[in-house]
Amino acid sequence: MADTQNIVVGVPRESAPGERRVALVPKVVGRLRSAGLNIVVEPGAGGGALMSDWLYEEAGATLGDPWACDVVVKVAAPTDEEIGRLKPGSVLIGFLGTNPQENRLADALINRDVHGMAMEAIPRISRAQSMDALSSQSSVAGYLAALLGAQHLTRFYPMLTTAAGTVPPAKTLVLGAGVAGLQALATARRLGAQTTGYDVRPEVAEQVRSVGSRWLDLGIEAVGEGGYARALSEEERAEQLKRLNEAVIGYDVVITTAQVPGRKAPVLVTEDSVTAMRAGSVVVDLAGETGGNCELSVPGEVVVRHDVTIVAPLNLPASMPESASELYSRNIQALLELLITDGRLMLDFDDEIVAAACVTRRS
Amino acid sequence: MADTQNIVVGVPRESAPGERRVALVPKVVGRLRSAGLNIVVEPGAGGGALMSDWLYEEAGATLGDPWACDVVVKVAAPTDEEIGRLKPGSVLIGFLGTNPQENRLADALINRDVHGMAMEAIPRISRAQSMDALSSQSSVAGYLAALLGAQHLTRFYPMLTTAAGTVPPAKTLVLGAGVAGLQALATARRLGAQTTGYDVRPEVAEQVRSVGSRWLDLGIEAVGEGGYARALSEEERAEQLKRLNEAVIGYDVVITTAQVPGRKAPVLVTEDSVTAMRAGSVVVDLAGETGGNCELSVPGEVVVRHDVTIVAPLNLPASMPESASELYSRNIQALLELLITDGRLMLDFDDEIVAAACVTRRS
Amino acid sequence: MLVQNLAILVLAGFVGFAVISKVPNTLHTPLMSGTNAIHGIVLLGALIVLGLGATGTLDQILLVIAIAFGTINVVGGFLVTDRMLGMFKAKEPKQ
Amino acid sequence: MLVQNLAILVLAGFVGFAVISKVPNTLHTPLMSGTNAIHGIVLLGALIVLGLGATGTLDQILLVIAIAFGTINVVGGFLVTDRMLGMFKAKEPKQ
Amino acid sequence: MSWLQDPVTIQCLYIVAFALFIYGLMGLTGPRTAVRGNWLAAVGMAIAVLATALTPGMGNWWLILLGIAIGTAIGIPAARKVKMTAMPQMVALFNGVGGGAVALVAWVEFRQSHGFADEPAHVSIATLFAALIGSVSFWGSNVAFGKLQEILPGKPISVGRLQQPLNLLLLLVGVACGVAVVAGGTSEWLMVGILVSSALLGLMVVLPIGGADMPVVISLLNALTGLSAAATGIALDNTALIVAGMIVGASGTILTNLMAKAMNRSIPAIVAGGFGGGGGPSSSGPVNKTVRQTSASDAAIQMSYARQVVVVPGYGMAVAQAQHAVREMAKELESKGVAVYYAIHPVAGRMPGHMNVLLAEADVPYEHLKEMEEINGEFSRTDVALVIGANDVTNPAAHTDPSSPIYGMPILNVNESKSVIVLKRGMSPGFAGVDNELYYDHRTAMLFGDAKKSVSAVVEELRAL
Amino acid sequence: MSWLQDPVTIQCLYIVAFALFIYGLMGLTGPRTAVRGNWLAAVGMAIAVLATALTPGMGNWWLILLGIAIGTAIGIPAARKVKMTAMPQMVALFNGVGGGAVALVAWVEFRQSHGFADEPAHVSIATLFAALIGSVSFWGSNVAFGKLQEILPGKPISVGRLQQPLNLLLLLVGVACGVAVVAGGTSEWLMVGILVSSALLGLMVVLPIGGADMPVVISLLNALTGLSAAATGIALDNTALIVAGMIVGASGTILTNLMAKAMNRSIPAIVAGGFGGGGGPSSSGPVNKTVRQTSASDAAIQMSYARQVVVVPGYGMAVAQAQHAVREMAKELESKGVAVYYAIHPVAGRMPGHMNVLLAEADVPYEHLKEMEEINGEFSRTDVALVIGANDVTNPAAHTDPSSPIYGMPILNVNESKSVIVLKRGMSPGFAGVDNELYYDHRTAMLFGDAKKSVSAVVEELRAL
Ligand SMILES: NC(=O)c1ccc[n+]([C@@H]2O[C@H](COP(=O)([O-])OP(=O)(O)OC[C@H]3O[C@@H](n4cnc5c(N)ncnc54)[C@H](OP(=O)(O)O)[C@@H]3O)[C@@H](O)[C@H]2O)c1
Ligand SMILES: NC(=O)c1ccc[n+]([C@@H]2O[C@H](COP(=O)([O-])OP(=O)(O)OC[C@H]3O[C@@H](n4cnc5c(N)ncnc54)[C@H](OP(=O)(O)O)[C@@H]3O)[C@@H](O)[C@H]2O)c1
Ligand SMILES: NC(=O)c1ccc[n+]([C@@H]2O[C@H](COP(=O)([O-])OP(=O)(O)OC[C@H]3O[C@@H](n4cnc5c(N)ncnc54)[C@H](O)[C@@H]3O)[C@@H](O)[C@H]2O)c1
Ligand SMILES: NC(=O)c1ccc[n+]([C@@H]2O[C@H](COP(=O)([O-])OP(=O)(O)OC[C@H]3O[C@@H](n4cnc5c(N)ncnc54)[C@H](O)[C@@H]3O)[C@@H](O)[C@H]2O)c1
Repeated sequence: MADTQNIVVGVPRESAPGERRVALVPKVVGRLRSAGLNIVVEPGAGGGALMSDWLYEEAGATLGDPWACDVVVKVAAPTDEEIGRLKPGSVLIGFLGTNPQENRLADALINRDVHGMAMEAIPRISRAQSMDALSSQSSVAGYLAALLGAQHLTRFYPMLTTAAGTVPPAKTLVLGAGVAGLQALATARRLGAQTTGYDVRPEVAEQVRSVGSRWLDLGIEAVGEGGYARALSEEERAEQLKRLNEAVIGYDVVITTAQVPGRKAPVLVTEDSVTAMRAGSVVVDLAGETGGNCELSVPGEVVVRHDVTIVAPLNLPASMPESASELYSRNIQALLELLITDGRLMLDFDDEIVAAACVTRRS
Repeated sequence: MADTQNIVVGVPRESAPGERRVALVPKVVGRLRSAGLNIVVEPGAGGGALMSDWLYEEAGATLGDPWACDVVVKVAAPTDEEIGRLKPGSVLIGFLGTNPQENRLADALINRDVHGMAMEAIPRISRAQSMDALSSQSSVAGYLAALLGAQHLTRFYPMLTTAAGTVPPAKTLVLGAGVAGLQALATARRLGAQTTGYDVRPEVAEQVRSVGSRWLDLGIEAVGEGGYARALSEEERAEQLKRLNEAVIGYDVVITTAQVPGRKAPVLVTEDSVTAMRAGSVVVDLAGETGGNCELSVPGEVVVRHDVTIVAPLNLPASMPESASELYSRNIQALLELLITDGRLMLDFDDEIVAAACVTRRS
Repeated sequence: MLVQNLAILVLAGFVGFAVISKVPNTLHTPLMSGTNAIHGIVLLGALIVLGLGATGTLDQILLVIAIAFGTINVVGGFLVTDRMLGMFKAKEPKQ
Repeated sequence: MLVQNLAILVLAGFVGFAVISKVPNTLHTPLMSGTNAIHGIVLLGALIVLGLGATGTLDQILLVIAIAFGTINVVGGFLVTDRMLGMFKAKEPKQ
Repeated sequence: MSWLQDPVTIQCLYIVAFALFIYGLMGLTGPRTAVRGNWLAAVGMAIAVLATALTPGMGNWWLILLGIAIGTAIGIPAARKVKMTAMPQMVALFNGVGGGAVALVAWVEFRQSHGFADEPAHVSIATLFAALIGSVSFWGSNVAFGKLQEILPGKPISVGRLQQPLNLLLLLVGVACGVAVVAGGTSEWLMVGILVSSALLGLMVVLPIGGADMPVVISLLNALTGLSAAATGIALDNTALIVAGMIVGASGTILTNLMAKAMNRSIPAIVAGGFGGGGGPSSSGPVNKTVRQTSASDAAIQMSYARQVVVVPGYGMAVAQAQHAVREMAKELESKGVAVYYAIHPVAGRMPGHMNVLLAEADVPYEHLKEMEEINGEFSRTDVALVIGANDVTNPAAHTDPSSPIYGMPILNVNESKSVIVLKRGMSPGFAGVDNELYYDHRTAMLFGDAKKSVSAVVEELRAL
Repeated sequence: MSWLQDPVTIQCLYIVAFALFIYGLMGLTGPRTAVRGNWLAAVGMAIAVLATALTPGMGNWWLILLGIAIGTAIGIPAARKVKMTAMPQMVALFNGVGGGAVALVAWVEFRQSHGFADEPAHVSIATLFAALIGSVSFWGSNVAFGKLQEILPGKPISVGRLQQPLNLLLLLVGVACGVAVVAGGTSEWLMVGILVSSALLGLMVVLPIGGADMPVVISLLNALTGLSAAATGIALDNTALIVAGMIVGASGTILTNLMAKAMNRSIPAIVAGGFGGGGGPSSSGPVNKTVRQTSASDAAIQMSYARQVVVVPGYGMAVAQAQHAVREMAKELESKGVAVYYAIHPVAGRMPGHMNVLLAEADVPYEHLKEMEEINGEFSRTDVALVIGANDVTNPAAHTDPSSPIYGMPILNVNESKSVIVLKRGMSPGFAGVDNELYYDHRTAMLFGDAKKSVSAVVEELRAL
């Protein structure tokens, strides 16, 4: 824990392949500076998002080694090598991964005497909304998912009556209408698609309608804790798949976002469903990172199976790096404001947000 | 010219690289069949558009050699080898290219005693609207251009007020508001962008407003013949560039569609303009085929210059092959209906459409 | 008596003004026709003058004509108005 | 005379009905207050009875009270209505 | 039964009668209550006649019945058989005979009272006023009838610059005779002078007015007849006459004003026309073609009583950005049980799919959008085709005129529907630059103005229904 | 100057006076004409008083002037000084004294005519009717005043199950005394009996009615006073009294009905309450907190007279899909010169940017959307904050209640604006499931119902203004 009044925040360049985001954008650097923080930015940190070093300098940051700072803010989890460069007693903030298999990371941090704050573990409560990076990045992903669908579909999204005939509107189905799903629905509808949403949480029906979409009711409910869905029982799963198989036919674009915290993503679109879809249709699978909602998804790739294009992007928000980084930076800023009291960095474990987000609190 | 009552129409597989469209889609094959035409489709002709051979067979076509038919319908111009396979006396329909340098093609067709009908030469008159393939393909291009902009922009198109701050709407400028330009404006606006249109034809102002966009008035008018723009004089060009340079700054996405028939596309976005644009912005240049409206465009490629992404796609409609082919097929169908009177193929050169579209009429 | 009649006249005028504030154009003609039928009330004038003993052949002829006129005004007026209003009568149920 | 007064009564009733067809809620209270002031016209009754020579001290006292009452009704009524209508008076120019 | 003949009873019946008139009239101002309103007024009339019949001392029953019989025999068939298109002239005629009755009664009163020898001034003044106005109304209405029935030429007939002085002179003669009578003159020639001069006045005022303005003139004459009836009531001290006549006079005046406004005319201008003054023709458009104009309220009523309305949007809707208003309108209509569809022509607007973009923005359900081929068979079953800023795509010249630049273009056959309402700003042509015959069709009515403003006005009217 | 005292002149002045009343009343029904309407009616009253003063044979001038002086001395300061919030009870008081005047005049008439010894039946009936109603009105109004002024307890006071029979008995006694007088009785005790029994009736009927229903009751008593004035007019054969009284009686009845409807109450239910029958309290909400309801027309008027309106959309707007209607409303307001902004809370709705998507669909210009930080400083300059289906994002508990689940969340400070109108369907909480103190604020009024329906109703009202 840093004792100096002058807290220094480090912003490394993201090393994960394809990661174009950056943990702090110049605009937010400026704000943190005026709040009394010093910011050290690794040269080229904003390059992926097309933000040059001099923008950071202009905002008041210094270029240098970010790893030696009191607080290091990242997007993706650090490599072992990077962990080795962290200053003992410092705080690391980022998507650190809370899955059991990633406990390795927590151990490494504890060994290094570094506090790790996982952005994805921040509870979904009203007070924490401004730090909710899952929401902010899901918004980006949902928006981009709708665009990906439009791009890969061999047809128009909107209806078009022209001298060369009428093109009917594309029918778009979104499975899993959380933050990303709703955004995908809204975006597809904006583009003129006919949109339908589905989820296992029944309260979502009203939300789906509130973005002007239809609600697909399959009669299966599965409400879990903290606003999340729970995993389905075997029977429910089978029933759901049966009904979904029937429902999916006739849709031109199927966007899937279904996740259950801490588990493999549920399979919602089977090979049978894909076969039954019209040639040229598209499946956009946002659950690629946790295995995919579509049986045929190849995470990170675009494949054509049975004349249907299946897109399973990994790390979609990284492909709109500026906005994604900007929103993420604001989340980081809000978290920093919570952690810093009277100019001192303080992890107050009585605060439910801090307690939930800290992955290294074991002692 | 075919004398038999039984006219046979051939649909070859497109050979041009990246051309995913097909001249007739199964739906239109069915219609032509019921109008008494026989259709021969080259195996795999619809493959690029994800339309399988059996869909064609189902619609009543036979698979076989399309080049020996009375009428051959294509999208792109044929290669020399393909011309060699055409039956003397037959009719070839497609985008044949009417530019001076392509006269070679007309000569080759004449040598082979084949009538060439160029889709792009059909006059823009009311009666010919259903055959107007330029319009139908421009619609596709305009729609996709807006999507390309959204995809390459590092920011959101729409405004988004979220717990992690507010993202302002992207400002989109469309230079050249013909068919493609208007469609791009409408599509970008649907996605939530703030849209502005510009053209040298003054009557376009009202049309730009009629899709809910602003009109950028630079005070330069250049109305040509047949509803097209004329080329600008040297002075006008300089003046236009000067004013555009100022105007372009501040836009996040610039989509250019400006064309002047039979000429190289005018340069509207200079390197200076690109340099002045905000990092992460995008230029989508639809005039790539005729050299591009942006100085820095590399036709067919996506390049990043001065932190601005410059996209200059070639043959954009081919990336939405089903809708593009469907509209194109309907244009072909309308033209065939004009050419066939009482079951006989007849090129009536008194008809202004036929006269204008035929590129081999010299004798 | 005269002044009370005046009061009545003024009040009736206000009623007339107040009743017709906003009438859809389609009802202009029926309304005109309806008010037209109402002023057929002049029939009463003719009835009273004849009934209370007008004498002389010419006067009686004139009054019979006046009664006929008034009757035409009243009877024809209401009937014609009703016919004009035909379109508002039966809106058959929709699918 | 009585029947003519009856006719006047009925006509006035119609005027009253016809005038108040649709009033925004905000005007309900001012309108009530305005009509309230108008029925202060009873003042006239008191004036006539006293002015045309009511005799006897009690009667005169009662009538003076009635006149005072009527005056309060009229004067206060109109003034209070006007104050209620204050918000509709001056809409200052907007930016 | 003697209490029945008590004057109080009769007066009370009169009160009931005029209450019914008023109540009926209130009903006549709204489409839902109009039919009943008319019959209530008729019941009121029956009560009034009955009450009069009860008057003590009534006689001459045979003559009375004769008159009523004649009137009924003429009135009922006339009202029954008249064609819907001839309604206005029928109203003119009925109004005229009403005025005639007033004039005749006034004349007889003069004769019976020997020139009002023993009557107070108000009786003579009221009677003479009734005579003058009634006579003007009778002759004026007959001219109006003649013009509309095309017995007289519809074009203005005037004596030129002399018109105005002549009319004033006639009025003066009539008034002078009246003043002479009030002042004590008892010669019947004075009365005849009034009747004749006012008859001439009626003729001279209405003859110079064009056919298009006739409805307004008839309404004005109607109001005048009402006033003359009220005057008769004053003279005869009959409450029913006073109230009924005055109500008609007042409401008729307002109505005349409303009608004139709806036709973009002013009453003074029309009457000035009658007096030889200004006031051009009210119809616009090419010389020998006329278009029929309509108003937002009419369009609203027509559509709300339709079964099926087809909206035909065009470039004008886009220019006006009226899509949201259109959607509002459709919703109002649907809530009234009207089926609403949108006919989307392939080239409506200025870019492929132009209408789609706009209507999707306004959240119009896709199922309501109909393609040309699909909807063209529907127009014959459509009550109202509402053309919003579309022009070329509805132009029948595409079918009929080989020389037209749009010849051969498929169009929306809006002219097959029972009626067509066209919303545009003026008579300017569309993209193709050609005139549109549709606008001159007898089934077509134009609602001029910016499409958004017009549609919003229609929405408002629909809500008020 | 003798013609001035001619009865015809006086009657004509009366006609002018009541014409002014009617014209003034017409004015009072619209916000633009109300102020002038009130003054026209006042001028009418002045003319009526003047005309009466001209009546030949008027005397007792000193006494008359004394009465007027006393009335003016009390009336003017009372009307001037009363607080805006105390207006209703002031109206009740003024109405009461009017009724009192009627009753007193009736009493004196009885005394002067020695029990109507030589008067026709209609005079005695009318006078006794006036006495009864006037007295009820006087006492009833005073109770209403006392309740509203909190001199009497606001809660219903009733004698339980005996209420109804008792009231009927009192009415019967009054009527019986009246019948006795008409039948020829001349004892003053009969008159006193009428006055006393009706006084008790007035007290007993109004006492059991709750404070919330008072405005309706006052309006009803107002209409009754009008009727009693008309009756006095019949008795005194005074046209001005008849017309003015009857107009107030009729319009007052309609107005009472409108008021009751606007409060979702029925007059019978309220009066039945007075007679000991049903009719619960009219306000909803938790026991010791009450919310104030408003109507679409009020919201419309309030906003149209505002300088700046801030719309606060929330999830409810999305559920109702009210965005297009909201845009329409803003346009109407803007056309009236009102500045309209939208305050977009970062987490309004259920997904990031939820409001943006909807408002963009409705074509709201981006410049009108204001972020929280930007608009929070504006609320103190805002006349009306219109909260459309937003709840949590306006909940002051986020600032004030550390135990609340939303404590610490930044909110839109709508409670700083001059007044707040909240559109939602009922009192159910939002996403966070907590009650919202804002709704019980004295500056807040609730407009219950589906947001789209409510906004559309407001649009309609705005258009009608
Ligand atoms: N769809 C395409 O792809 C495309 C492309 C290029 C050309 N075109 C051509 O465009 C035409 C389309 O036909 P259309 O029927 O849609 O349009 P149109 O024939 O161009 O007619 C539009 C009409 O709208 C009226 N208008 C304009 N602004 C208005 C406003 N604010 N409010 C009310 N009315 C307004 C105009 O009349 P007023 O001025 O009197 O109001 C005009 O007559 C066809 O000729 C087609 O060939 C189409
Ligand atoms: N924006 C995000 O990303 C996001 C995501 C998840 C959760 N949240 C949470 O959602 C909440 C958003 O706040 P909010 O103020 O927008 O909404 P809210 O607090 O949920 O309140 C919405 C209100 O709208 C009313 N309503 C619902 N349907 C209506 C209809 N048809 N017509 C009229 N009113 C209707 C409801 O009251 P009645 O039932 O009485 O009508 C309800 O009180 C916050 O608590 C936020 O934390 C936001
Ligand atoms: N407190 C706050 O203010 C706040 C902020 C943001 C989000 N949230 C809430 O957090 C919750 C989670 O949102 P998320 O987008 O992160 O969820 P997520 O990414 O965990 O899951 C996406 C969606 O998939 C659905 N799903 C899971 N299994 C499924 C199955 N078998 N079939 C179909 N759908 C299935 C879930 O219900 C969820 O809606 C939501 O309720 C959201 O409203 C709350
Ligand atoms: N008759 C019909 O029904 C019909 C059908 C389709 C299109 N059209 C018309 O055909 C015309 C051509 O449309 P298009 O899309 O094929 O045009 P295009 O592809 O030839 O050119 C695109 C646009 O670029 C503009 N342009 C040219 N030089 C420019 C410069 N220096 N700066 C800015 N802009 C410049 C042109 O004005 C045009 O609007 C349009 O008027 C269109 O409305 C008519």
